[in-house]
Amino acid sequence: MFYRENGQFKSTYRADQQIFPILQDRVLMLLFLVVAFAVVPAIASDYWFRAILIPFLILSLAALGLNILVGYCGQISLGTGAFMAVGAYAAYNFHVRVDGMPLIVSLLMGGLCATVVGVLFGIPSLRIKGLYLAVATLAAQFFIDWAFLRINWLTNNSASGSVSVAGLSLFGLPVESAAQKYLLCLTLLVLFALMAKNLVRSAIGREWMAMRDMDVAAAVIGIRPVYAKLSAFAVSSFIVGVAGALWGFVHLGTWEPAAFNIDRSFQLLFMVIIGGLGSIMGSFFGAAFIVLLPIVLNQLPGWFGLSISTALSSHLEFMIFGALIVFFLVVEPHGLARLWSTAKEKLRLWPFPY
Amino acid sequence: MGFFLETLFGGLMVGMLYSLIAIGFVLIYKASGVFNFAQGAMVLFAALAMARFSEWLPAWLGFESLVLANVLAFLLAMVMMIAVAWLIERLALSKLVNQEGISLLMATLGIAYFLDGLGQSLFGNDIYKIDVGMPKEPMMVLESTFQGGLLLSREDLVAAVIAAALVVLLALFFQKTSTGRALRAVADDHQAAQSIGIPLSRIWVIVWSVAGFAALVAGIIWGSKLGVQFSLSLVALKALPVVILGGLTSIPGAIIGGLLIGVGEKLSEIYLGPMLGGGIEIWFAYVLALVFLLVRPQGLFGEKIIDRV
Amino acid sequence: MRDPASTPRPAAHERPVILDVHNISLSFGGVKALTDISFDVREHEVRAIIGPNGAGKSSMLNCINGVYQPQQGSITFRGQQFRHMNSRQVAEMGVARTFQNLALFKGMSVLDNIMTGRNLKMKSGLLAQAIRFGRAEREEIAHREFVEHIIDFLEIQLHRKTPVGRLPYGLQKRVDLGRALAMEPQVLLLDEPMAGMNVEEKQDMSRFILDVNDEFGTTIVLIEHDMGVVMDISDRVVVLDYGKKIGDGTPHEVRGNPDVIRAYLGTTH
Amino acid sequence: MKLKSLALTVVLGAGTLGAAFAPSLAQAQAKEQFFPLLVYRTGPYAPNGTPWANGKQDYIKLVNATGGINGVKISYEECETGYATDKGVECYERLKDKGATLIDPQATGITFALTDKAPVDKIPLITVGYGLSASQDGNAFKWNFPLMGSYWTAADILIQHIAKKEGGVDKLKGKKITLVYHDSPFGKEPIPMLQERAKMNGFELALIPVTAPGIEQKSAWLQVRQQRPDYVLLWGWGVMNSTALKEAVATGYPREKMYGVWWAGAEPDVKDVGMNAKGYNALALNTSGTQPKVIQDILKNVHDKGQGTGPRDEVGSVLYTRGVIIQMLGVEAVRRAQERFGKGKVMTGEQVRWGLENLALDQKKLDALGFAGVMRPISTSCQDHMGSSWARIETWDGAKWNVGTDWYEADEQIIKPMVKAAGEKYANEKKLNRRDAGDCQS
Repeated sequence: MFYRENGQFKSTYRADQQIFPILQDRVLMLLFLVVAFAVVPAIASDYWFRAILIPFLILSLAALGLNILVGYCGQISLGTGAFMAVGAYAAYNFHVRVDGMPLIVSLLMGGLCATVVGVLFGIPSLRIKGLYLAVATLAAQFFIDWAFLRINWLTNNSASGSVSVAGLSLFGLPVESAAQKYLLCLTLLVLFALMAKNLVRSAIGREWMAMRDMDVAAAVIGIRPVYAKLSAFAVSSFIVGVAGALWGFVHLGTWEPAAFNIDRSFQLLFMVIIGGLGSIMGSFFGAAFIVLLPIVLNQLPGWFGLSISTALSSHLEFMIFGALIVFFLVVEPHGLARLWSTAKEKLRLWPFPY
Repeated sequence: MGFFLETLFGGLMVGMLYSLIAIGFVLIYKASGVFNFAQGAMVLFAALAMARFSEWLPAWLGFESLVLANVLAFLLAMVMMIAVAWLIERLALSKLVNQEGISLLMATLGIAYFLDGLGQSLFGNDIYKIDVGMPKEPMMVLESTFQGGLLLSREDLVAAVIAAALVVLLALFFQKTSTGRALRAVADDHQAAQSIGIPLSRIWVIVWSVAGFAALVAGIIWGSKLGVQFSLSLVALKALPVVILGGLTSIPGAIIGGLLIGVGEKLSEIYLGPMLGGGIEIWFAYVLALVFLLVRPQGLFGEKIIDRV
Repeated sequence: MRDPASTPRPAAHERPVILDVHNISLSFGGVKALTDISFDVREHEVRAIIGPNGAGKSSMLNCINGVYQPQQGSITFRGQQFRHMNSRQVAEMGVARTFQNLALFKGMSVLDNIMTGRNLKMKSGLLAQAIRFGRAEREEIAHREFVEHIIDFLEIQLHRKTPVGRLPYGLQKRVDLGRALAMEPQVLLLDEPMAGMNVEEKQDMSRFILDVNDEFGTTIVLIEHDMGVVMDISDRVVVLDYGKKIGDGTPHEVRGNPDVIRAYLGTTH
Repeated sequence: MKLKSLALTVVLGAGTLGAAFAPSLAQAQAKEQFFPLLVYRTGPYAPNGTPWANGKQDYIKLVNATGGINGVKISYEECETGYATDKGVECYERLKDKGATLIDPQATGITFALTDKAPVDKIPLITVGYGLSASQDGNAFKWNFPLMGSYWTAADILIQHIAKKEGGVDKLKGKKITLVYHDSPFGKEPIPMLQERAKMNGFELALIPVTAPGIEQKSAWLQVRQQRPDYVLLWGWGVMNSTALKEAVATGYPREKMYGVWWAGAEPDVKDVGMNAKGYNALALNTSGTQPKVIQDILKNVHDKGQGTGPRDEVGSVLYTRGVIIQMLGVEAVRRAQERFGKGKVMTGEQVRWGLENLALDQKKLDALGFAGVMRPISTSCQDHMGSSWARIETWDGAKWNVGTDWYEADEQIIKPMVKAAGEKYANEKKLNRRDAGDCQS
């Protein structure tokens, strides 16, 4: 009833090429942003910021990055955690070695270093395909984990290999309180999401998808596999790198390589698959799902007044998590994003089903 | 020289175990095109079952004999693995047919989580013991040829022999038995297999059961080496480079690959490690596989792919 | 279909050669797909390649496209000689291609599929595209307009935003053609454009092909099984069998060629 | 489609539930001292983490069963970290809002991550025998309490003991000592100390990292066999320890020459190695066994009442007892704080911190608490957040741990300057000004 596009005619191609061609979507998005930027900071509790919202924002950013690679360009990567690590440690080095390096610059430099490493480990993708590539990317994961444990220079010679930052500030404003950190992450996320969206609906995005769907045909119409794949690796690892830097600087504050181990890589892959491959929106859904699920699960018993042992509950958590993964892959292999759009389709027709 | 040989043997023996796990991957990939990340979880699950039953059964049934306990536990564990295989086919695979590899891979990760949780809540999460009478003390050989002699771990030796035996067994099973042939047929072409009346679902159950069997044996060997504990599920990670090195679809590949990786990582750790600060074997195995793939994208024995348009 | 009076064209052999294939041999691990194939394509003509299944027709196109690297022979395009073609170069030189078993980008909409055909012509950088400001946006819009013309030409306006996967086969074939046309090619390689179509669809497709040939002056090389169609629309025909060339000439000449008849009727000798 | 909508509801459900309930959990209980319990009962480190966690919880139950801290009952909530830093942080964030007044992170990695957060949230961290060695310096680390020992004191004591066995520090010259360590902050902590010692005593130090969690150590022990060191120091945790022992057996390295840190000297580490581990030594922060009065009390007042957290037969094991000690120190800190800020009141994080900083548990107090023979007296101060570094050497005889007789204490001459320097470095990095005498009174 209220979600209709009829009556909205596009007179120019520009109008037709907006991110949200449908009025209602634009309004909804705007509302959403207002809530995120103005309302949430006012009402959310410290716990919500630090334990749910900030991790959610940062991981969505990482998932977004990964989705460009896996979802749009069709190159499976199991080394995302490692690229996050590169971002985090690179940013750290710029932060501590260069006096008065502005936070935002260190973060972006982190992203750039991740880009370089990402492209480096992306080169095999020119020869190796599919699952072989997936497993090959684990080489990046393990090598980089090792490098940050072993090469002291990378951790500014901290004896333990664990590093920490403090007293963050952005353009003179402190980034200390949970709310401030939240706003920083949110802003970055929104900006990157916007750019990512633009990319995937531009020429480069079409090249990526072409590679994904039918690489031979893509080559024949003049798309260079090298450029398409490596640019995807570059953009993806840049975003992932920035996310990694945020994870270290903003969320953890003090971290060790283990914070970016292979479990993180799998977690992110879950996010993009559950959320929806090849969908920006999906990255957010996926992140929300994977971040919230464990928390909800391990508080569930409490709400129903049962008290089960920590061990059992976390085992159940494992089981339910695993089961849900399979469940979603079975019912909706295209992820939550597809559920969302089917819901919208329905809403469009509502209340007349046909 | 003597030490080099020790390292070499050490590598070969570990490698044999890698191939054992790798074969689990290959079997399932051949028959159902699934890259089964749950293989590690299956190893853990099987080992837990084995360890706990061999501990419980004597208490329940009131007998002493360790041998009997182990035999019964082994059978029970195997039954459980078959049940697991059946459930996986029913609840997951059959519903996920002809989806692209990546979602299948994710599904198996989900299954892995589930099995880890289930195994530990059924059997507990302490560290458990599997005692199949593996000899622990090492032995010295060729003392005459090398000063200080050549130290071999009896345990590894036995383990390697068992693994090798099993590997051969599986290979024969695939080449000779009718079921084996059916499995190969399915592997080569699902439609064709169905059209000549091979029921896919049953084949899959069988394959996953066989993989479960491989997991069980691997679990027992590693378990009696390391003790049965959550970390057992991580040994599978060490078998991944083997799989891609050997080619996802080739059993000989899994064997050769296993040995290569085993030797490669041990030698690298011993002779390269000190220079690089040590701890390199895990990534070295992967880099080894990666470099190799750059030369032969389809692995040692995998089939070559030609793009048709 | 075509009656000579309507479109006065100079006879094929008078026009300059645009594409010359010389002694091409291709084999996959011992299996010979093509042996010593030579033929030329002249500007503005419709050149057909025919032959039984497995005769190596698609392989031939794949060599021209740089998908396969022939072991021997050379390909000359507008006087430039190539040992190995590289897909990118071929595309840049204005050779477009449609595929036998649809090689569309399933995940993308009809519009995007055809837009990819314009990618070669898009120049704005990655960052510009990310911010989507100024040139990047102007480009998008300009090319969008061009693509809309093709969409109108192929009469698929209604399906603009539908994912190609959901379209019926016949329409997908059109999108495939549209994607190739978007490249504004000088030479258009069509791999069985009418395979699996019913009579009306075939007529539509033939019409599109001839229109392209006439309006844009595009040279066309097509593989086709339906002899009727071939005889109707092509100026000259190459006949392949078991990777060898067994006939070359006007439809009329070829029809009379005993080898060709043998190959088609399969009489053993 | 039905399934799909079901899926949709699951998602929305999860979201809304999370939204609806999580905040409502965030209220501190009144009139109760709240101790969050960060534990890990799953994952590679569960076998060691579980008894530790059970010890902590059982002691709280004991205190509550016997009238609380001057009448103040202790409330607690467990949170599973799986030994993973980020989950640890999540737990910390969740539980701190419920009025956390003391946290034992149970993992060095998590400790590192929380070290920066604790001062902001004013929650003291108690890291008995682990964590950041430098945090002994109370001037720089106001909120960290590595009570009873750090990895530096541990390393120092092991070297002392070896020297003693060799018959004098001078005998160490030219000896080969190899450190086989868990490749993580935990495993790396002792390295600076050992290098210091190596320089001083002229022994040769070799480092062999073991990739976490440490299930694959063949090459590590082949290296040991190649180097043939006089002693091997084992800095492992969880499954790494038992694996190390098994590989030592397989490569024929004498267990008598192996010395583990106090996290490599518990039952799970040797249990399934059994006789093969005979002769293996490890540091002991505390005794084990059910003789101590406190353990008896727990059995009587908790387990007999059917409120035991874990299996009864685990009560009194090494790590269980350590859990009990850790919790006792926390409780005593609260008691001490109450002496100053008011008996029978619930203490804030700051007050508990003061309590921890002014702990004074002499032998009399310990005996009264039932810890006679379990541990040595401990007294902390503003400068020294460790309180004491007493430890002994225990040896596995194939069935049980036998604790040696002579106590060791870390060598001040070596530890002090290192701690001070590290403290300075940290303070500078974090741009904190070190505390003055006045601040110590607060």
